[in-house]
Amino acid sequence: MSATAETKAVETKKVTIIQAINEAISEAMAADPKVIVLGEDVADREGGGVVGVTRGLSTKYGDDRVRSTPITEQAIMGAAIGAAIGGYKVVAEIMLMNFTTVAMDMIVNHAAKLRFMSGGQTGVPIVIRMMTGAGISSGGQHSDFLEAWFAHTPGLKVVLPSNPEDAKGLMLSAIADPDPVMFVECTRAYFTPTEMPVHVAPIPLGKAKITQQGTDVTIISYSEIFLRATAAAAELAKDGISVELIDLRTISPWDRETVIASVKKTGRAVIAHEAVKQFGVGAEIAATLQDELFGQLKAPIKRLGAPFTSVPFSGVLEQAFIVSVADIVAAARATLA
Amino acid sequence: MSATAETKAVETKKVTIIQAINEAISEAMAADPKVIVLGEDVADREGGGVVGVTRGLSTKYGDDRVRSTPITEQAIMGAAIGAAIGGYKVVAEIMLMNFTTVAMDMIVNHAAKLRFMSGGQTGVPIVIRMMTGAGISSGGQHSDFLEAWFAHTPGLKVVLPSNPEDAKGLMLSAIADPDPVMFVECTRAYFTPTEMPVHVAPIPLGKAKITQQGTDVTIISYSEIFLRATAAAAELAKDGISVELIDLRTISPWDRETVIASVKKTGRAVIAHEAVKQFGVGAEIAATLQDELFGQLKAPIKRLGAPFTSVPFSGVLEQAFIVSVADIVAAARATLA
Amino acid sequence: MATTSFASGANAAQPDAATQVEIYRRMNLIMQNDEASRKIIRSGRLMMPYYSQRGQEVIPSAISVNLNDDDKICTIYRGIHDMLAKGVPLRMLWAEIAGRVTGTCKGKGGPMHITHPASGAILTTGIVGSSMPIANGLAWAAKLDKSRQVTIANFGDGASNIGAFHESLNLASLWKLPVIFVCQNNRFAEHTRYENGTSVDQISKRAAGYGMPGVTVDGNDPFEMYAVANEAINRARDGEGPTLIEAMTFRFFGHVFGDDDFYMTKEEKSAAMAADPVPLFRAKLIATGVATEGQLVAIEQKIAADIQDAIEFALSSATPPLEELTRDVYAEGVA
Amino acid sequence: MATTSFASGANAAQPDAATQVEIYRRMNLIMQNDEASRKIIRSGRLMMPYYSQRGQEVIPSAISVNLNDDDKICTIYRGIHDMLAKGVPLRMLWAEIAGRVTGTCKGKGGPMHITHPASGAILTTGIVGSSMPIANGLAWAAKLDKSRQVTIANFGDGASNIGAFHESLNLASLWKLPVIFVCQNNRFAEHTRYENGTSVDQISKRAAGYGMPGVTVDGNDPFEMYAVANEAINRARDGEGPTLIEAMTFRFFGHVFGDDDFYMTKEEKSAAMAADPVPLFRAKLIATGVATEGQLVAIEQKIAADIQDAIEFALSSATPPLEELTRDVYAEGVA
Ligand SMILES: Cc1ncc(C[n+]2csc(CCOP(=O)(O)OP(=O)(O)O)c2C)c(N)n1
Ligand SMILES: Cc1ncc(C[n+]2csc(CCOP(=O)(O)OP(=O)(O)O)c2C)c(N)n1
Ligand SMILES: [Mg+2]
Ligand SMILES: [Mg+2]
Repeated sequence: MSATAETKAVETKKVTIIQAINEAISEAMAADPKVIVLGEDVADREGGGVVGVTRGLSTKYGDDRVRSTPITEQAIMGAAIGAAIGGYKVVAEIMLMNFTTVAMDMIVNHAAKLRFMSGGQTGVPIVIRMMTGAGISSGGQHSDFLEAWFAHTPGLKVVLPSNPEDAKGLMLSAIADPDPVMFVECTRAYFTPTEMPVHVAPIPLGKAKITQQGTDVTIISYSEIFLRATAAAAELAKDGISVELIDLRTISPWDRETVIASVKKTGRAVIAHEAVKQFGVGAEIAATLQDELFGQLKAPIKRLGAPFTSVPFSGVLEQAFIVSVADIVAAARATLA
Repeated sequence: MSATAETKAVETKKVTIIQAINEAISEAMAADPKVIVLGEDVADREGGGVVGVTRGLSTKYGDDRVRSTPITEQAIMGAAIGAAIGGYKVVAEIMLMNFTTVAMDMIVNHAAKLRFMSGGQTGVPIVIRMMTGAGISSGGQHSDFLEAWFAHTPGLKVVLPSNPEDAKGLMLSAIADPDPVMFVECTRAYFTPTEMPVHVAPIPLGKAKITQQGTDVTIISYSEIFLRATAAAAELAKDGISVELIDLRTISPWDRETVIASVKKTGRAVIAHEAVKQFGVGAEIAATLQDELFGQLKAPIKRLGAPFTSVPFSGVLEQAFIVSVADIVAAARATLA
Repeated sequence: MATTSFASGANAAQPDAATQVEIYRRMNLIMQNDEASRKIIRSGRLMMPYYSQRGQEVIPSAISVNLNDDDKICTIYRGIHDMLAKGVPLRMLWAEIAGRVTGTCKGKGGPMHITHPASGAILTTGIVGSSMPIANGLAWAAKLDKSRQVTIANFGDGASNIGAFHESLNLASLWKLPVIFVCQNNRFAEHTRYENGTSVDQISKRAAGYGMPGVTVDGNDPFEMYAVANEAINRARDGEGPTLIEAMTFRFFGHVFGDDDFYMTKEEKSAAMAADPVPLFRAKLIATGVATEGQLVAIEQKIAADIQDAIEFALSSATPPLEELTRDVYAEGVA
Repeated sequence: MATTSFASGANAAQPDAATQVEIYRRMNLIMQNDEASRKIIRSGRLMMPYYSQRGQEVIPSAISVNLNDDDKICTIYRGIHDMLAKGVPLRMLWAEIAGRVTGTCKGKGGPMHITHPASGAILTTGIVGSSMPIANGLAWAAKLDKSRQVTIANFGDGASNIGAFHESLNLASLWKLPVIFVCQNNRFAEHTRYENGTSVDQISKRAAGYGMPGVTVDGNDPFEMYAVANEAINRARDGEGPTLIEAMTFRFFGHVFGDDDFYMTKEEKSAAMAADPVPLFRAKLIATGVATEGQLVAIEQKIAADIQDAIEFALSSATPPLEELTRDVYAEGVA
């Protein structure tokens, strides 16, 4: 049975996010010979990606279409951008989100802007895949969620799935999209097998998913923290608190209509993400809601995010760094107090 | 007479922001032989900086302490970080803010994090100076305000002065600060001679300035847009609207206390900056205010920023891109409607 | 100056008479266009940051006669000469520079961001070094397509020190991409002399570090420049991979319009201007009987008229409507 | 393998007997520490991403005996051998790896971010290539101080392709910085073979592109490694600028703990392990009469005990208190 909110029976199977993304890329490559893949160690000779997301693809589609690269992220992004302008649809892997920092010029000054600066003559249909997330003892330079930077960059789209089905459907849309898409995968969510329909259609970018209807408070989240929000909602239900749960899935563009309609109904909202709270994605959502729903809110919008600090190594600190189920429960309760 | 809100007479002179920053660096260098400067073309042999901010310094303090570099921003930032750990206080120029994109790893993974990751053993006392801003026909890759990225990065401080006096006082503090400071200068504000006290003391980072008390609406801004906010306040005064004007000056840390107290008093706020509005600095401020002042606001907090697009070249579009005095006036009026 | 890995003397490719005249035409077009640009800025009729290419006419002219329309170029803010040589139409170019909706990029890119895919002019970047990684990608696409197209990546001497140069040459060599890296070495990067920014006496020596042929050529000599470009382009087309060409030249009018040249000696500047490649080549064409004075005058007059026409077209064109501000951010409109 | 710019044969610097034993001590320390690390991870008592340095013991051991305490090193995630050779105390090192408050960085950095300024161990970075630009800065400070201190920048073969390498070598050469770039070439970058990521057969050849001496050395031979490091370090101390040293080696246990080595052949791996430099050098010290078996056993036992002590110290230390989460973000506390 499907784990989605839909009720009609669909054939499902248990897959991880890794497998789901692999399937999406594979289906896109099968359907369109112009879809190509590059990144460090992505070909099967090098293991099909550091956690195996691209495993099997070079064997299936050839070494020309799935290329391992040197450790040179500017060159990776440049090759992706140029090939995209040259007519290809490129899935480029930047192994970890922190490594976007060595390719920021290519991403934000070029991929994001070339369509605009050329007056629409050139476009850059690329997907930039990357993983990130605290909680696996990788320390300060391998764990950051930087989606707010990219959401602040016109020309980019930013996608962060929380489960295999969404990961697959969103990846299909991201590859088909004519513009650059940052596709952010949370390492903690990678390995959990979850039911997913055998056939997944493309899920439009920019559409949030309400996974649970509720009346008391809206909890808005995305990526692995959304799973914690779901657990928090279950916890709150025990106390009779009815939560409406929204998985944003896409941060830029984000689904203003769905979020506003929900908070209009519940009158209360909690936004939770892994990135540091200050100047994070939650700020944009809260700022929008207070404006759109002025006078209609029953409580201030609450934001949850990491404290204003780097990701620590030590396990105790690292766990304290990440927004927890208890944090979300407490914030939701606070809006009802 | 001083242009500040203070009333006691101080000896003043007319200087530009360029001169004010030059004076600050020069005074710091004179006071402390450990203060050094590097960047592209910063030495006098190369003209003392592309607009002359560092003019005269290499002549005064020697070529060892003021070094022109190759066009290699990663190497510039690495040299600055290493020298800072090695005991120097380094003022590093990244010519334009968009060029931080080729040095983001050094800035955000290293300068910002080394104190934390080393458990406080190493610190990075550097000032990263850069200019930016639309309105001078430089197009899409030379004009962005990216301060929200850096404000979202724990470990950095972010300063954006609007006038010579603040520029000087803030630069003195930034150089003295034990941590990395992003010091963002708006090109449009560079060349206007403005009264400044002959002696300027360091202005603490993180303190906003209320330049005008008011009762109807608080306008919060920084950098050159603050000058527009000031003009808007004058405009609004003609209609009897009493504006409280806040120049944030520092974005991270930002002066929550001053802003909250002001908006608590006026009940209305407009935040204006040049960066694109979505996921910009205004979002953090609006999100904070709606939380801290829930139920005490008379109108939704209004945010003004650039539309979600790249900076266009053509003058008509470029002028439309930048938040205008009229935009600010209209937004303030809207809060009073 | 070509190194041994390149054909030289009798073995070097020679432009035929018609090609020589065509190289001259492109050089003259660039020169006259540059003069018109500086003049119009001085007159106050147009405001823009302008990076004069005067003195660097030979490089793109002698390269581009070896290219087809569907070959690609990537260039930099100082790249209008590259654009003109590749065939970007004058009217659209001027309209872009003037910020008009009739420009190549509807006025939204400006002089630092000219793009005109129909001429193969794919990218003008304002970020030092960034032409190279993207040129690799275009070349990779051509290789995947088996199209025999080549891509030229133009950049300055200063850009040869930045990270993107290194990463790009490494990848291009590894993947044997059909890309030619053309360093237009005008001996200055903004106000910094070559030797104060660059740790090696010839940039072409860096090619060895990528297992790639590298050559330093007199970029003001149309014959040398032609021969070296021809060989590198042919090699790229034949799947034999990239080349690094360092073309020695000089920019007569400083880094950006208004620059007062304090950082160079009067002597070096006047020596460079005395060796102005445009009149020199003109004289040579006449002396060697390749063209008559009359033929060249006719060419020059046509160019002058075309530039005038383009300027008038540009200045009489409309500025972009306000809707253009948020158009082209995404394919389907703003998010 | 040293190139001609380096002294060789009789002219090469030789470590005296005591230094040879000290090099061995450091090698053995690294080896035993690596074994203890892998054992404790296998046992489940400690969880961390672990990048084994087994096989690369000679490089930092033979370099560091040429360094003073106040000379600096910058290294990478695979850098615990560099840290140990430079003298980072075992107890603090293990406590850091175990995420304890008694660690060098109070447990906040972890194995990929060891720092211990008192030993000159300034930086361990997890970002490929980033040790180099920062090493330049430390060297620049030393030069400004006229202190004769040198800085060693360690990095891998894969890192030699990234932009930061290029920018750093250019600047170091231009400014004649007292920095030594040590490429520990273990022939793989994660799962990518050297030749699939790097476009030149020897990384040291890139030095010429920066007007810098470059040398490829057998990084598993303590005598060669010592001689080359000694010369480069002396040159740097004397103000003669940087050197690029490519030290050939091999990593026995893959990229990261758990890696199954599918990307290398059994033959190359077993050949490398058969040439394990630690027992080889041990045998040589005994054979040449530099040390007796008994002396070496005593050294080894002391090391074993020290490591045991350090592990126990670490595991019995407290984890950092929660206040540490937001401490050290800024000097004076969180903004
Ligand atoms: C990454 C980056 N840093 C700095 C600049 C500012 N800048 C513009 S042009 C230039 C000089 C480039 O010199 P060179 O590569 O020799 O090209 P030229 O202008 O001489 O043609 C500099 C430093 C930039 N555009 N991009
Ligand atoms: C900029 C960047 N890109 C990618 C990575 C992921 N990564 C970590 S180690 C590594 C391989 C580095 O190989 P090499 O430089 O040869 O060092 P070695 O691990 O062999 O010692 C890669 C790709 C990274 N840490 N930083
Ligand atoms: Mg130049
Ligand atoms: Mg390696």
